[in-house]
Amino acid sequence: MQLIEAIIKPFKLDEVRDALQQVGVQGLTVTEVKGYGRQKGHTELYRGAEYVVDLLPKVLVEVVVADGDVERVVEAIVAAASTGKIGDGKIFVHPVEEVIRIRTGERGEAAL
Amino acid sequence: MQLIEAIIKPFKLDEVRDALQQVGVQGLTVTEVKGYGRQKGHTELYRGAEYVVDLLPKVLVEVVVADGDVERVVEAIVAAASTGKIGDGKIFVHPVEEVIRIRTGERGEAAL
Amino acid sequence: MQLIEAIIKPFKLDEVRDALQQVGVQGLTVTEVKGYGRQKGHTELYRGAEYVVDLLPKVLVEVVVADGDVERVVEAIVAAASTGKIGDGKIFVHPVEEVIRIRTGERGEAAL
Amino acid sequence: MRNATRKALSWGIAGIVPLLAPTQAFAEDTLDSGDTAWILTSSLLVLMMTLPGLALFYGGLVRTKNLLSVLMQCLISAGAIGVLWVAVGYSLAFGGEGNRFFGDFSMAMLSGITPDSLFGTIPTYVFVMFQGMFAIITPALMLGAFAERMKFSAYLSFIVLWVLIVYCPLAHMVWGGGWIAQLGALDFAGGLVVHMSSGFSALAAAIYVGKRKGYGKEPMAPNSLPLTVIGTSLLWVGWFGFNAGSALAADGSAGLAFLTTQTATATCLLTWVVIEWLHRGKPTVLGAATGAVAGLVAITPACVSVSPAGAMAVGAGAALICYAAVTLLKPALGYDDSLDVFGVHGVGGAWGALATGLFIADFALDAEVGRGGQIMKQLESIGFTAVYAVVMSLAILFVLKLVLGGLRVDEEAEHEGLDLAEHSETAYGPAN
Amino acid sequence: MRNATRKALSWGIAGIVPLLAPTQAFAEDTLDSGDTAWILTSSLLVLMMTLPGLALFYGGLVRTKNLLSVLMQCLISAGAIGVLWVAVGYSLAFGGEGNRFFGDFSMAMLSGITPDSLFGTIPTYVFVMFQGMFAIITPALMLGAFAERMKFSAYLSFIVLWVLIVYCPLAHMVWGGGWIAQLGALDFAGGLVVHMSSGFSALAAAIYVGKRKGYGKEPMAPNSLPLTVIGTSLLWVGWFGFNAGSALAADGSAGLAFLTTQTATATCLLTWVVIEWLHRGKPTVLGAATGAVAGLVAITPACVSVSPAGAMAVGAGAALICYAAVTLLKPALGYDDSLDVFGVHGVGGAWGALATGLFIADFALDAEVGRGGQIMKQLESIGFTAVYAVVMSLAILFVLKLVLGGLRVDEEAEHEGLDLAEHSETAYGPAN
Amino acid sequence: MRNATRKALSWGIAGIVPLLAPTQAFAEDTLDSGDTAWILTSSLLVLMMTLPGLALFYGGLVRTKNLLSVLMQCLISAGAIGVLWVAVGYSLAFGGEGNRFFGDFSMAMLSGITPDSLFGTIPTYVFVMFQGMFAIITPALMLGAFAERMKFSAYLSFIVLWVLIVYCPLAHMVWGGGWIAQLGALDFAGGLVVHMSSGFSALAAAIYVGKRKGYGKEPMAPNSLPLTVIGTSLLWVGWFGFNAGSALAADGSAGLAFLTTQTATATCLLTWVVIEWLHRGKPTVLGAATGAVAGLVAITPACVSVSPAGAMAVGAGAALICYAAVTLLKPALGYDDSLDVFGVHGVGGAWGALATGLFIADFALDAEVGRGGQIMKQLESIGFTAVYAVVMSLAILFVLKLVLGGLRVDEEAEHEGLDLAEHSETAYGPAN
Ligand SMILES: Nc1ncnc2c1ncn2[C@@H]1O[C@H](COP(=O)(O)OP(=O)(O)O)[C@@H](O)[C@H]1O
Ligand SMILES: Nc1ncnc2c1ncn2[C@@H]1O[C@H](COP(=O)(O)OP(=O)(O)O)[C@@H](O)[C@H]1O
Ligand SMILES: Nc1ncnc2c1ncn2[C@@H]1O[C@H](COP(=O)(O)OP(=O)(O)O)[C@@H](O)[C@H]1O
Repeated sequence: MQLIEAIIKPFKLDEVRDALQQVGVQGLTVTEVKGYGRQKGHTELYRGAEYVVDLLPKVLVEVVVADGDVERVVEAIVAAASTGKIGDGKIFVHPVEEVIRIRTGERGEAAL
Repeated sequence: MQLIEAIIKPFKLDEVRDALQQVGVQGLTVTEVKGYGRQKGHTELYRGAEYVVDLLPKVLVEVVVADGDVERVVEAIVAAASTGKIGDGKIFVHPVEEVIRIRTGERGEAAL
Repeated sequence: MQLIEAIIKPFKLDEVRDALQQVGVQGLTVTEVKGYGRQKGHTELYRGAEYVVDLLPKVLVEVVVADGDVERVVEAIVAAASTGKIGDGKIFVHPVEEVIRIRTGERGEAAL
Repeated sequence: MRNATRKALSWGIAGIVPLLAPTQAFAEDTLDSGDTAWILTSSLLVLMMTLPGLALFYGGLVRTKNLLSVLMQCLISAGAIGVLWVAVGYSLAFGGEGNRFFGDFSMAMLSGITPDSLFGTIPTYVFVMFQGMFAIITPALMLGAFAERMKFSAYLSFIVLWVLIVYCPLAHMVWGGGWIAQLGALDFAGGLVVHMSSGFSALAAAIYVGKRKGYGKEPMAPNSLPLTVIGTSLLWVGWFGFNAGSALAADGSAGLAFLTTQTATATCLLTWVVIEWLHRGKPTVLGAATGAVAGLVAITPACVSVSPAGAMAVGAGAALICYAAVTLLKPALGYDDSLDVFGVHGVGGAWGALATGLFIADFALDAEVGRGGQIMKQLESIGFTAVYAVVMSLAILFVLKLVLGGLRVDEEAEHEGLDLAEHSETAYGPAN
Repeated sequence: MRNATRKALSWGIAGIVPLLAPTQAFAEDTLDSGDTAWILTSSLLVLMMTLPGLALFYGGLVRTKNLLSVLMQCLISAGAIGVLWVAVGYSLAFGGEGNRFFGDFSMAMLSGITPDSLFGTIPTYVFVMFQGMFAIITPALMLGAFAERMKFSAYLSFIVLWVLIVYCPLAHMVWGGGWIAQLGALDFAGGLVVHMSSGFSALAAAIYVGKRKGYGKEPMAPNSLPLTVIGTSLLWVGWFGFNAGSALAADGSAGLAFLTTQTATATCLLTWVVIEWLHRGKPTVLGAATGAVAGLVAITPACVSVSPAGAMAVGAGAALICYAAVTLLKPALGYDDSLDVFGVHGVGGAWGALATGLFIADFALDAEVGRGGQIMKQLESIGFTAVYAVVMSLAILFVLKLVLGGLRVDEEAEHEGLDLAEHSETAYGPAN
Repeated sequence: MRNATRKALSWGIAGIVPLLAPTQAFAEDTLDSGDTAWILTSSLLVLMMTLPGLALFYGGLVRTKNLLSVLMQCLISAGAIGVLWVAVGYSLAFGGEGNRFFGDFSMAMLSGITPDSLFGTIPTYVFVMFQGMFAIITPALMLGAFAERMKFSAYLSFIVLWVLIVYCPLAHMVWGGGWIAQLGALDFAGGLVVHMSSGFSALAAAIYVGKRKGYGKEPMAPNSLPLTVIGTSLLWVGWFGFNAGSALAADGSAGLAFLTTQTATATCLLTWVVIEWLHRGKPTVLGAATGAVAGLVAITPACVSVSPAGAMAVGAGAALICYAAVTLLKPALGYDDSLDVFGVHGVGGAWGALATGLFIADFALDAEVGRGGQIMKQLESIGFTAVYAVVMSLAILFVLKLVLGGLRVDEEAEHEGLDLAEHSETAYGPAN
């Protein structure tokens, strides 16, 4: 099993979730994060003082899937999250050693 | 060393933390997240418009432990976080290559 | 490639980011988390009722870097985030199997 | 109700009357410190309705990224219309004695008014201010309809023109001795002038400006119902200045207006909650808040014309009708009136104006006119106001669109939110 | 204090007096626009105490998941009791001239009252409204005791019955010429009728309904002290209407009430902060806020009976006693009065009623009665109110529990929070 | 303006005048219920300016970790100064008939004042309270300058001493018949006494206490502009009590003050927004809010001395000058006046005091003095106030630093935030 972490633009979350549902993903976890990268930030203005904000709101989607599903899931995310503009985000794929479902104690792919 | 990620129901956090303390865990990191899965969401109502909310509040607990402790820690979490109802959450176990304590520069298990 | 997770004191974020920029890191992701560890928490007081708060605000910085850069990046974080007081935080290093840039579909180190 | 009759006359309530020239005190008029105290208080209450009342009521309902833009639009109404009113607005509304449709510029910059001038029993300056606060809140009411998408420059231009072209003339027709006053239609505190005018204009603007991106697809839940509840509360509290202050005296008439306002509002809130509970299974906070505002709107024109029981009827009716407008009519027709300005102010204002005739109490009824006759007068004024507001608003918006090259922000700005795109600010700083 | 004596009489303050029939104006009474202006203002101030004052004071103290439920309970009190008061409440409290325990239905729907009716020097409608705002806030005060667990339907039923069975009779006994008025116990603005009645009823309800799940184990820190501070501030501001408005005139008596209210509150705030600083090492914002409210509660019955120095004594005493009740008594006894309604309103109200006797100024003391005599009268009224409130509240809750099949939400709903479970809403939308 | 002349006299406006002894009513004085109603209302409005107005205005601008500390500093001013005012402050300001610099202790604990005492046409107790609310807000205005770093104990000691040594004497000099009154400088509602005194003292304190750690390096964006907008709004609403209430009557003079206050504020808001739009490309909410407050400050001394057009000039000038002070002067000089107390209150107050002379209307001008002569008097009073406030504040702070072992919290506490370090509380609880 592998953990797919996708950092995407916040307003793309709904589309990504729909896309994942369509490729059979049944669960995922979402975190609000801030991202710094090539994308230009914005300037805020308070009584003439300028604050450059270059940590921009992003959403981190985490999905654990069976090894065989990784490619399909990654493609689905890329397709749904892409706008073609800088700052669309990244996907990181990590190994997972074990998965446990708390409710039942099931392990491995059965626990997904 | 391994990283144990547990996604649990928010109101179980205190119990999980106590359980972890009892099996000797001395540090952990907690994030507020939202989870989507088999658990049914709820409906919100604003002037007659219905919004189905199926991203539910969850808490992500991260603990890095020595390889030998993984099983004990997982069991402690399962025992403390389980209510037997859908949505109790998952535990993911990942490999960790290195741990560093920032304050001292210590590495490996000594840094935990 | 590897994922470096650094849990640091919130007010150190700016310094860490500067340090990372100086060693050539071009992107990172930041999450607000709470940490429990050796560092003593504080007590809050509401109409005489005391609440001990031992989950303290921390910031989690995630950076994915090429294998060869790990050591340099870790050292930069340690140097920037350290105050020498308990609670400075930890760095965890994880393996990453794949990285994809959503905008372009690029993979591997080119996607960083 | 000693003073009420004369007041009623001066407000053009009882048919064609000898009109009061605002700059000249009645020969017998002397300043009454109690009346003055109450209208000073009422004036600041009506400002409080806009700032922070309406600002929070609306501000809580948009998405966080547009929260400041709503607050800003309320602030700028107080600034721009505040200046405009003293410069020319008051004169356009209350000058031009005898004109049927609009005033004139004879009192521009309040020329001719001194600290000693009286309007009835209060200083004319106080009357100018009381009315000025109405002129500030009325255009701001509209912003809920096109919230989350209109350019700030377009909004500012729109409300300035709208006050000159729609509000001041209507105020003149109804309260300044114009044709609606002469007709004898009743609108004590602004069902037509304030609520219908803004509500119908808002509908036109919402449709003309177009829907928000993602409307009907993305969830657009309120960012903060606590802010909305604070806003509702302060609207309610301030509305006593609006309605009971319109008596221009601290007398029985003000007492009646206070009582009917409170009673209609309580009834409408309660009825709305009950309807929602029966219809959707849950009583909601936003339902209660909306019910309160709908009740306040509906009783506004009627507040010195109905008995306590009549006020309950006005309030219960407002709940039924506005609930239907907001939850059934809007989705059926598909327009994006973001915060239901039409459903609450347009529909509620029209209902209130009609209900003023339907439930008019004996003590307020002109026997010669009769209930049926009064209802016809009310309908005539309702129809006129609706058409006038819609036509004029569309004309203004049409011109502005040409001049400004569009009324709404571009798509990216709408995504990012108006706070950053238009004002370079965010509502909330970092958590620590 | 020209009017104060007559006022005092009509409010039943000086022993057995010829009672005023609210529907009939005194022969010599004429409307005073200044008095009317002040009571109109006071009435809306007392509404502001509930909305948004109390709503925010309490709303900030619960957990986020229950915040809306608190706001909703305040809104519905304004709605339901607002209607009830006009329908029958006013008549039950102020009708039935000569009755010792409760009024009658003679003025249901305010029958017999017209815009011209006077009560003293103000329109009767204004008096009805001023009193109506008291009837709205009093039951809402109780909700803090059983917050975060009671069903909305149970709450709504409870407050309706409670106003009919507890509040209106007590108002009649004290202000409507009933036996406490005849006894000569002093309760100018509602130490007994408002604060003790709600505070003791709240204690009974908190115990009867039972503790919150996790009480004493899980932390239940306030979700937003800024909201609580806004609420405290608006309670303070509005309370001048409550206390100084109870003079029913804008005169020296109102001035005295204003001054003692401000002085006692400032003293209590300061004393509370100092006690906490000494006792726990830190002065807290919630301590300052609680101290302010405790001072306001305590001075309520005493506000025209004490000198400035007396007001300081009342305030300092309230800080000591309420601090002890909240931080020592409650943990010792172990009941879960979520937001300390008993500790602040019950205990503070009783202290205030007693202190009215203890610190009564010469100008307010009936020489024939004497300080000692007055203290005895105060104690008698305190004892009666405590017992009456507790017994009646328990009786109402007992019946409701049977009828509604339980007073509290189920365990899952309590976990999830009342906002979602009872109202299908959440206080705050998504961050963007 | 029947009463205005006498009022003007008693407030020392028209040169050297027979001074009014506050404890003795004029022989011909009788209570006016309308005037009393308005000053009762004004008094609570001025309290509302501090709580919650100023508390939120400032509270929204600091970082979340210091939000409660700001609220606490406002609360404790109401508590501590509230007590102090009744104990000795009122006597120090308004006692000591004939003294040029300060009053005396003859009315300590309000001795000699009864509920029947009159001050003009209102109960003396009401005058005491109206003035007391000014004494509460003025020291609290300063806290914005040294926010986010001063110890609570140092703040509390500072404001107590400051009220005794700076505020009460200045109030005596200007309003209590002291030398500035005798000179004939005009300061109707407190440009010198309230705004310049606090603004200049604040600058001195900000510099003496030193900059916040990280100032100029770390971003210190406001934690909540919505709170700041609520605060601004309630300051605006309450300011009508401050300015129009200073007429001590509900008359034409109050009407004029109301109108000029509203007009200058609207103009200043609008001008500030336009300047910012032109200068920086975006109109901001914080700019609008700051503009509103600057306008309110500037019109305060001038509000019964200028025409509507003059009010616009005062407001537009305030926008230009305060904008420059805040966005150009402060960065140029490099001091850390956290929330721009000097730029808005110090500079705005001085401008307003000068503008009172520059734009004085014919009806307010003393022909013998002439505009030029009036301007000189204004300049003299401005210079004195600036020097007096700065010197005395530095003296107080110097002593306190010795006595308390430092005025600011240690570095770790500054990092952690004052809320936790000084009050053991956090503004917001956990999200669920
Ligand atoms: N090396 C990295 N490690 C972790 N997160 C990264 C890294 N690089 C980029 N990110 C995340 O991806 C987001 C998008 O990156 P950015 O460089 O702005 O654009 P793009 O994805 O188009 O290359 C950033 O905001 C950040 O959250
Ligand atoms: N494949 C997955 N990857 C990441 N997180 C998941 C995945 N499946 C479930 N989760 C997380 O676990 C939570 C609980 O899952 P759910 O299916 O609702 O119930 P259960 O844990 O009882 O199977 C979800 O809300 C989500 O946060
Ligand atoms: N075993 C662990 N797993 C995950 N996070 C940990 C672990 N131990 C510590 N942490 C994180 O590191 C932070 C600092 O740890 P702490 O023990 O307080 O001090 P130090 O870093 O100086 O050893 C904690 O607040 C927590 O967020």
